[in-house]
Parts: sequence; structure tokens; C-alpha cells
Amino acid sequence: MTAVLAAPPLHRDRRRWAWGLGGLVVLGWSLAGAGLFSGPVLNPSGLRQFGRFAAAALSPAHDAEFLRVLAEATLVTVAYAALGAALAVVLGSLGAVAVSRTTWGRRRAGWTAVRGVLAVPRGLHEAVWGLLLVNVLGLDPWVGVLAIGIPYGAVTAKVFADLLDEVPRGGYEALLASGAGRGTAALYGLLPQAAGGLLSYSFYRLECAVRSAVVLGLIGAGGLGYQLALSFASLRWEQVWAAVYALAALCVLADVGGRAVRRRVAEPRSADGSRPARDRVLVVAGLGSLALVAWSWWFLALSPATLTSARTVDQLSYVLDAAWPPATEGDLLTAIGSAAVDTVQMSVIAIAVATAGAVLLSGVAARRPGTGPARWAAGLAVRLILLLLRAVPPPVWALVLLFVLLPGVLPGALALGVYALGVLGRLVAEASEEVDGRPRAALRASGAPPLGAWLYGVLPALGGPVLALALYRWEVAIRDTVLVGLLGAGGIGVLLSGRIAAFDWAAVTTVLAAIVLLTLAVDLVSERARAALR
Amino acid sequence: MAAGERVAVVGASGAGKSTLLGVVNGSVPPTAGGVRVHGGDPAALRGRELRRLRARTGTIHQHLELVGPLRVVHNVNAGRLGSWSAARALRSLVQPHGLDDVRSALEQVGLADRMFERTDRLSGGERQRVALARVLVQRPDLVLADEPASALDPALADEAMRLLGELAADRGGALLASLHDPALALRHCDRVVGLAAGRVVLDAPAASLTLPELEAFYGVVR
Amino acid sequence: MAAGERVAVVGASGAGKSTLLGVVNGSVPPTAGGVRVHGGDPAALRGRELRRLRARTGTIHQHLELVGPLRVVHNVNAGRLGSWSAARALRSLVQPHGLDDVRSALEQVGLADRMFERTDRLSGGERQRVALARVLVQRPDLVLADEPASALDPALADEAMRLLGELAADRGGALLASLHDPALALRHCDRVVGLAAGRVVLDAPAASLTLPELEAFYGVVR
Amino acid sequence: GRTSPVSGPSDPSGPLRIGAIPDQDPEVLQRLYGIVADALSGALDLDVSYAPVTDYAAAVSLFRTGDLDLVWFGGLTGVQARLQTAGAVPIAQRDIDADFHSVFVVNAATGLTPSDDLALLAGRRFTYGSETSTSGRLMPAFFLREQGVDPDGFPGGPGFSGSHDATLALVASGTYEAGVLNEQVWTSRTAEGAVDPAVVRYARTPAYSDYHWLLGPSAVDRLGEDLPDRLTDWFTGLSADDPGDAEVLELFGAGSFIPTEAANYDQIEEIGRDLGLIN
Ligand SMILES: Nc1ncnc2c1ncn2[C@@H]1O[C@H](COP(=O)(O)OP(=O)(O)OP(=O)(O)O)[C@@H](O)[C@H]1O
Ligand SMILES: Nc1ncnc2c1ncn2[C@@H]1O[C@H](COP(=O)(O)OP(=O)(O)OP(=O)(O)O)[C@@H](O)[C@H]1O
Ligand SMILES: [Mg+2]
Ligand SMILES: [Mg+2]
Repeated sequence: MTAVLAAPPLHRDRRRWAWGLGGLVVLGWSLAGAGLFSGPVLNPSGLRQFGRFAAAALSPAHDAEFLRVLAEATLVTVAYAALGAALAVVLGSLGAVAVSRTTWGRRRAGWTAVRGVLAVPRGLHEAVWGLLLVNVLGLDPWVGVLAIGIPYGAVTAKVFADLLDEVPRGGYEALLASGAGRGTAALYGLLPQAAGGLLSYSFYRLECAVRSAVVLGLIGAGGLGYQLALSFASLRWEQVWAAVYALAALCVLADVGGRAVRRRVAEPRSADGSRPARDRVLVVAGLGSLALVAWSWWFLALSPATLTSARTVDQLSYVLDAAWPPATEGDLLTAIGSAAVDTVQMSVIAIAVATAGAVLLSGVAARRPGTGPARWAAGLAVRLILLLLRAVPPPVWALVLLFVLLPGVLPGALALGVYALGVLGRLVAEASEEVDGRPRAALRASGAPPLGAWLYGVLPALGGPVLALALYRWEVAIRDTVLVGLLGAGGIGVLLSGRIAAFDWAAVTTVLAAIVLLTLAVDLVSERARAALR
Repeated sequence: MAAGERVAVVGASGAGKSTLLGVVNGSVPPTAGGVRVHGGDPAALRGRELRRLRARTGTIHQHLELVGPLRVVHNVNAGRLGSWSAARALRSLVQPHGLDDVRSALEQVGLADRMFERTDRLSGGERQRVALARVLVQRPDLVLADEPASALDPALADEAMRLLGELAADRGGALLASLHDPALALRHCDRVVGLAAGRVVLDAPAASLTLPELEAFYGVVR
Repeated sequence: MAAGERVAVVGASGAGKSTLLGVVNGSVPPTAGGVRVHGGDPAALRGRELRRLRARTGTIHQHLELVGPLRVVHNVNAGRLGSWSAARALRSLVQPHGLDDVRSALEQVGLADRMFERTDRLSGGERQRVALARVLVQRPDLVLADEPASALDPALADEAMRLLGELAADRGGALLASLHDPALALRHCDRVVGLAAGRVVLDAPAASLTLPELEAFYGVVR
Repeated sequence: GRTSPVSGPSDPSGPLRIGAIPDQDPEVLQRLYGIVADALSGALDLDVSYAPVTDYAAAVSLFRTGDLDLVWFGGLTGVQARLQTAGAVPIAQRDIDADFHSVFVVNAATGLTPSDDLALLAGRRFTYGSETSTSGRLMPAFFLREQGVDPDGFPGGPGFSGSHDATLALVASGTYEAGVLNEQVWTSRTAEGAVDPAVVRYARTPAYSDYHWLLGPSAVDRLGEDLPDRLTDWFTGLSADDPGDAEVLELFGAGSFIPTEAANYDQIEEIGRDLGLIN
């Protein structure tokens, strides 16, 4: 026993500053690219058009015929969302094992490779998946299920892995030190602690799946997304809002259900500690979820045989033949290069807006037991507003923002930013609910005011998760530029939809490859940034 | 409890010592009965009143409840949040305020050179001393300390108890400390309260108790 | 260390006791030098070999490192993960395995009636005893205990040290415990190793030391 | 047993599946095609089903894969679909489709007055409709180029509003100073009084061929060699005097249907290739 013991030196501070400064510079560059410092960006004369959209929020369409259509669409949406989310959670759980740092330990090369592979399904938007799948499977309900399940599965894998990697590792390492294998140690030491986060995220995925039902219109399956798209194309705002409210109501259901389950998991019924006890509510919730999936399967009449039918194979080879080899003309590559710059600028602005808003609102949006009615009402209002921000699809935001902003990168960026704020606001609020409440309670017990206790007791612990969420959303924003790119906003999305509309499969392959590379790059930068700030 | 009094709460593991301290600082609602602190009942008060009462009470928690990712200086300064405005609290996160007080508190607990370290890199005893320094800068009238010396060696433990006793005495306040080391209780407290299964089973001036008597108490009540 | 030997590591707060124990169980890489445990160097081994070595080493961590949301029974069973297959570990989360062993270990530490409680609802001392029970079901050859009695009252502390000593002696293994209570060290250990600033400054049979001598040690090395 | 709410892949006795690209008044598509499907099914003694699809590219692809048999395509999408699907035949077009026009509109604040000089639009913020819309993109781009205006050269690049109604709204807001849309939509919105006074009609394009019904080869295989002729006969036989037929014609905004042939769309194909919209 002659080991010399010394504390490892601290040298993270400089890297933190470098990353922080770098982030600011990139943001400034993006704002400059959006023309914020060069000439007007506002278009005040469009306020009237914007007002029409806003005013319709108060008078959504509610004639019986339309409501009947909406009700039917809702059922279809629920079925697709349930199956898509279930598939995503299954794929995500398997994938999480493959991409978590805990699995790979210090073997960075393997980890990077797997992460790169996952960037492919993740890099493509659900709508793009839907279009690709339509070309292979034709009019089949699998298109909707897979278009949601595949990209969500890849995202879920990444997020699950991150959640497991972020959990305090003391317990896990103690188990390793007593000879447990990595898998079992994770099972006992990481999973129970991450359970709240994993559950929360799974239900969040269900909510996203509901919103993503927009892609279902493509395949003629109907659904709320289809109704919304139709009404949006003819700018019938009253109908658009009615569909948005229906979407929002479904989201609320998913949210309330998820919250109830999470609460039960976090605070199981206090039973007599000497007997084992199962929580009946949790058992019912588990069986209920299975029943919902089974019903959806029946309702959509899914048949696994279509996935392997001869026709599917034929169509797949048609698309692959057309798509390979990728186009490599200089023109296309130049266009991709400049679109990529626009895309990055757009996504950076979007994420800056969303993150700042989400952190500012999270203190109010987070639920906290034992607070007064005013605080409760404020929290509810903020959460509802966030819900509406994300229930209105980005293309709608892009158009209505385009009424009051001049064309360019900015309207697209703000559309994505507003939408991402809806999503991030919710996620950050939940993350702050998941933060260990005891240090904050300790500060409150010594008389700290709510804000002070939040600043010192919650914010530092929230830094990691918020950064992780923001960076993850940044990647999503890159992909979502596909949705808003069209409206004169530039970005790689314009290029993609243009090539798809022209059925130029070889060029589509090239653009998709570029999007995947961009996604991968963002993923790697994010990883570095988080490591530096951890 | 009288002004300046130092009371030790003793009792077997699980007897309810931590719970008692939690009731006193208002973070645990009592299931029956009530307490009066500085003339108010923390379970009945709300809002500003409650905060004012709490700002006068400093607690060292058994599990410390420090914020791991925060630097030592901020964890110590957190003791003053009760008297700081939100803006000041925010500014202090960027440019720590009141460095002199923090430094002198950390000097008292022997950690002056660790001021800017991340708290979760400290050893067990060092963290306990950070929690102690937090109470030192808070300057409360009532100090609640849940096993404040459990991770400290005998010399430091004595020093910690001495600091806590002084803090209480200085301000004419009081100290209520749960301790499982009977010798420490007798050396540093004026009165000893014994708990078993959540009830008070012993309440005597320290001077009237001998060490063997108190040690025997643990055997008796189990 | 000889078979059956019980060694106490003492030293001021921050002296490096926890770090030493971490080096021995292989969770902290030494910056210089090395250790040999059961004839192997934990820092040099990889994969299965390392796991086998570690399964023979049981550790009670200073911060316990129990998994709060897990029930007590699982936290105790976690001591056996080194010898369980992944499938068995998974099944046990649903329907706990080896309940008899768990119950008897919990009985030894006086917590038999808390078996199915969530671990984070236990008091400080109770949690420490859960960590002790985990090592009891693990049955390691080498027991590393980082202040295993810091949250326990004197009677329970004696009992805990007795259990740890027995566990080590039973299997011809050894016990290495960091202790800041010199009396406990002298009562329950055969040898005392003193650390200061990461270096060994004292290594003597317990029988050759007196309590005042050891107490003085803390004053001296500071 | 439940059958899919979405039609399955082709089977020999399967129904004739009709579809449409979502263009004008998309929210009445459902009603429109329900009526068409019923009328067709009654007249030709066939099972007919309607599948709603909201995306131009998806409609073309579904036609290629044989999931849609008879589709109401725009000029460009019809050409795209026909080129990708060997054996597809045009069935019929409306009387107005042989002589279709687009209108250029400008925001009143530009001070531009109606004129045929498209060159004055260069240098203005300008938006098309949907990317593969014949009347909202392809033909206007062609006529712009004819008058020496680079169709992609508007400041900041041209916008693609996504629909004719969105084009109107964006020009009304002043975000874009000018835009172009389907004349049929312009006329009907003007009649409804739904056009913002800030939007002024600027110019009308020369005539071109647009919408038509296109039939896929797999339906012919399944339902008989004479299917194209039966369909053409039914469409062209619709008469405004018959109340049932009149409903269909009115929904399509047509006086009657007339026969059409692939050659009518050669110009569109050529321009499409030029603009990189057809490979
Ligand atoms: N991860 C780390 N990074 C940097 N310094 C560390 C780290 N862990 C421990 N140290 C420092 O190393 C020194 C020894 O720590 P160690 O935890 O071994 O002390 P200890 O003897 O167990 O003290 P205590 O009795 O207070 O628990 C301390 O000064 C501590 O701050
Ligand atoms: N949140 C809780 N929910 C349920 N039971 C609890 C909770 N907190 C504490 N208890 C129980 O109440 C009893 C008293 O706990 P308390 O923490 O006050 O003990 P203590 O006297 O401080 O013990 P120790 O010396 O071990 O810290 C214990 O049996 C504990 O398990
Ligand atoms: Mg306690
Ligand atoms: Mg230690």
C-alpha cells in the first residue's frame, strides 16, 4: 500500500469559457446572416393578416359536420400515435443500450460509430420518412406507423442513453466495485434513478407522435394532421384552430396520463414496509397501454406480411435503383453548401430563442406541490400557452410569421423557435421537477425566497439537463427546417422538397446525406460541449 | 429552550431526531402537536412571515443537501439568500458577493483554500464543514444541527461543536443538535433530550448526566 | 494485510482515507504506486478478471451510494450482482430472489421490518445499516468500510463493527475500515494505519496504542 | 377481421381507386370525390373508392405504385406521373383546362397598374404557389422567362407559399410585393369577396393546358381493356342538363369534360425539363 494520493487538477474552467464565447459568436453570426443588423426585417402592414389568424383562435370552427369529421380524425390519429410511439419506445430501449456511453466505456471509436449509424434514421424528418415509405409500401398503414416509429426510435435511443448517462453514478459505480457486470449494475444502479425521466420521455414521445400525425395525410389515412393540412391550405383559420385544439386536447391527455404514472412511480403508495406491495394503479396503467396498442393494431388492420411482400421488394429496388448513385454535380453541391449555412443559422437562432424562453418560463411552468392558488394558476396558464405553441405545426407558424416579417432566414428561424419553445418549455419544466428537491428545500428552510432558492438550489443542477435538451432540440431544428424552408426562408429543406417534387432521386440521396452529416456534426459538437460543461 | 441554551437531541437510529429538527424548521409538518419558534408556529405561517422566521433559523442537514455542481463559495453564500434580493443573488452567482465573510467562515472550519472548488469534489468531512460554514455566514438566532460532526475526526468535531455553540451564544440564540456521540453531547451541551420512537423519553441538564449513564440510555431504549 | 486481520485507517478529514479505499477496490486509479488485492492489481485488470476480483471485495462507501428509488430488498440484493447472471438480476427486480438471506442480513442490522420500503425514506442511520446488510449478503473476502458507523449511535456502531469483523474473520479475509472514532478503532481493529495528506504516517498494532495517544494523533498531524 | 381503413395493395377484384392532388378548395375534396366516386360506381357498375392525399409528390408516387388508379392531376404532376408509369393514359379534361390561365397579382402599395409587361415584376419580392403547381409555378415561370425575367432571380429568391390562397394572403400582407395564382381560384375568391383590397390583378398569362384525369395501367389489367374508353365516355357524357351530372360538373367548376391526349402536355413537359422539375 504505497499509492500516492493526490487530487486531480482542475482545468475545465477555460474550456467552459471558450464554449460559452464560441456559442455567442455563432449566435451573432447567425443573427447577422438573418439580416438583423442590415436593413428592416419587420413588415408591419401584415399585422392585419396575422390578426386574422390570432382572432380565429377565439372562434374555432364548431359546426356539427366539422366536429364529426374531427372526431373521426382523432381516432385515427390516436391509433397511429399509439403504435408509432410504442414502436419508438421499443426501438429506443434497444438502441439506448447500443449508444450509451455506459455501454462503451472508454472505447470511443465504437461509440462514435454507433452514434453515426443512428444519425441516419434520426436525421430525416417524419414527413420525409413518410414520403420515402409511400414509395415503397404504397397506401399502407405501416407507412404512418413506421414514419413515426423509425425516426422517433432513433431519437428515443439517443435520449434514453443520455438520461442513463446523466444519472448520478455513485450507486452504479459502487455496484461495479462489488463485482457486478455493467449490464446488471446499470439495471440496479442507473435504471431506477432514471425511471422517472424515461417514463416522462416515453409519454412525451406519445405526445409528439400525436403531433406528427401530420405525415399521415400523405398516405390518405386521414387523421387530424390531414384535416389541419387541408384547412391550412385554404387558410380557413377557424378550422385550423379547431384541429389545433383537438390536437392539444390529445396532448393534454397524454400529458396527464404520463404525469399520473410518473407520480406513482416516484411516490409509491406508502405501504407497510415489511410486506411487498404492487401499486394497482401502475398495473392498470401498464395493461391499459398494452390494450391501447392492441386496439390500434386492430383498428389500422396492420399486417406484417406487407412488409415482406414481393411488391414491397419490387418498389424498394425501384427506389434504390433510382437513388443510386447519388448525384454529384457541382451545382447541386454548391447549393447544398449554401443551404447548409442557412440551415445552421436558422436552427441556431431558433434554439437560442427557445432555450432562453424555456429557462425563463420553467420556474413558473414547473409544478411544485404546496404552493398557493395564484402560483398554480400562473403555472397552468404558462403550460397551456406552451402547449398551443407546439400544437400549431411549424409550417403554420412559418406562414403567419411571414405575414409580419420580410422573407429570409428570420421567419423560418422564429417559426422553428416558437415551436421549439413550446417543446423545450415543457421539457425544461419537467427536468426541473425531476431535479433533487432537497437542496432547494434546505435553502427554503433557511429563509431563502423562492427565486433565490431556485437560482442556487435548482439552476446549477438544471444546467446539465437544460444544455442536453437544448442541444438535442438544436438537432431537431436542423431537421425541421424541412418543414419551414419553403416559404422563402431558405435552408436545406427547400432543396430537399424541390428535389423530391421533381422526383430527382439521385439528388434526393445527396441532400439526405448532407442532412445526415449535418445532424451528425451537430451531435458531435453537442457531445463535446456537454463534456466540457459537465 | 432558553436563550443561549445548547440542547443535544440523542436517541437510537430511527428514533426521530431528524424528523424533530425538520418540524422545528418547518420543512416537515407535525402529525400531532405543534412547535413555537421565535414565538411563531412554522406550520401555521405563510409567505413572507414564514420566510422571515426561517431566515432566523439555520439548519445543518444530516445529508447536508449541498448543491454538488456549485462551487464552495456559492454553497456558503446560499446561507444568506434569506436576506438577499433576487437580483443580488443572481449577480453573486457570476461575481461572488461578501467574499470576506465567506473566507472567514471557511477559515474557521479550515477550508479557506477550497473556496472555489466544486463542492462535489470535497471529501465527506470537508462537505460537512461547508454546511457548517453556510450556517456561520447565515448568523441565525436558532441553529439546528443534525449530526453536524458525524463525518469529522474527534478534534474537528470538538471544534465544530464549539463554533456552533458560540454562534448560538453570540446572538443570544440557541443550538439544537442531534448527536449520537454521548461524549460530544455532554461536553458541548447544557441540556440533553432523549428520543425513542418519536417521543421524548429523557430531558435533563447535561451536568446531571454522566457518560456511562448516557451510553446506557442507548442500550435501554432500543 | 494478513488473513483475518482488521485494519483501521485513521486520519484527519481530507487526509485521503476514502481515496485509499477507492484505490483498493479499483474505482480510483492511483496517480503513483499500486496495490495488490487477492494477488491482483485492480488498476491493471480488465473485464472478467477484474469483476471476479471485485466480487470478492465488499465496500461500504462513505456516502453509501445506495439507489434511493429502489426498495431496501433490492439494494441489499445488489451485493450479489457479482455472482448473478443478468437475467437473474432482472427477474429479481420483479420477484426478489434469495429473500431468506436478505431477511437474515437485515435482521442482523435490526431492519427486518423495513425490507420492502423505498430506501430513500429511511433515516441516515438506517441507510447506513442497509449498506452494511448489502456487504453481509455479498460475503466478500475483503471488506472495505468507509466510516461504516458514522451515522450510528454507540451501541449500533459497536454492533456494526462486530458484524464486519466477523464477516472478515469467518472467511479468512480481512477488514479495512476508515474510522474517525479512535475508541472504535482500538476496540475493533488489530492494526491502525494513520494517513496525512495522502501518505501513511502511522502503522502500528492496535494493542500498542492507547486511546489518548491515538486522539493526540489527530492534533499532531493537522 | 377488420379491413384496413386504408386500401390494401392491388388485388384482382379490387375497387377502382380514385384520388387527387390537393389543389384548390382542398377542404371540399372529400365531399367532391365522394360524389364522383358514387356517380362513377353507379354508371360503370364498378366498386369505386376515394383516397385523400395531401401531397403532390405522394399522389404521383401512389399512382406509380398502383395504389391509385384514376387521379385528377395538374398539368405538371400528370406529366410526372405518366413518365414514371408506363401505360398510363389521359382520360379527360375540363372544357376550361384546354384554355387555362394564371393571373399575376401585386400589392397595391407597389403602385403598379394592370399591364402585360412582366418585366416590371423583376426586382420585386415575388412568390409562387406550390412548387409543382402548373398554374402557380410552372407556366408563370415560363411566361416570365419569355419576357426576359429570370424566374428564379427575384431578390432573396422567389417564395413558395404552398397554396393559391396563401399566395393571396402573402401579397395582401405586403411580405411579397407580387405573386401568381390559378385564374380559377382568383375568379372564385373575387366572386366570394374574399380578396383583400390590397391585392390588385396585374396581368393574365396566355392560355395553356392544365388539369386532367390520368388512368394507371394496373386498373386496365384488372378491370378490362375497354376501361379507358368507358371512363372517357362517362366523363365527356356528363351533361349540365342532368341534375346528377350537374352536381359533379359544378364541383369541378366545369361546363363539361372533353377528351384529351398526351400531346396536349408536351409543352408542359418541355418547360418542366427546362426548370429541372422533370428528370
Ligand atoms: N474527485 C476528486 N477531485 C478532486 N479532488 C478530490 C476528489 N476526491 C477527493 N478529492 C480531494 O482529495 C483529498 C482526500 O479526499 P478523501 O475523500 O480521500 O478524504 P478522507 O480522508 O476520506 O476525508 P473525510 O474524513 O473528510 O471523508 C481531499 O482534499 C479531497 O478534496
Ligand atoms: N419521508 C419519510 N417517509 C416515511 N418514513 C420516513 C420518512 N422520513 C423518515 N422516516 C422514518 O421515520 C423514522 C424517524 O426518522 P429520522 O430520520 O427522524 O430518524 P433519526 O432519529 O434522525 O435517525 P438517524 O440517527 O438514523 O438519522 C425512521 O424510521 C424513518 O424511516
Ligand atoms: Mg437522522
Ligand atoms: Mg472520506
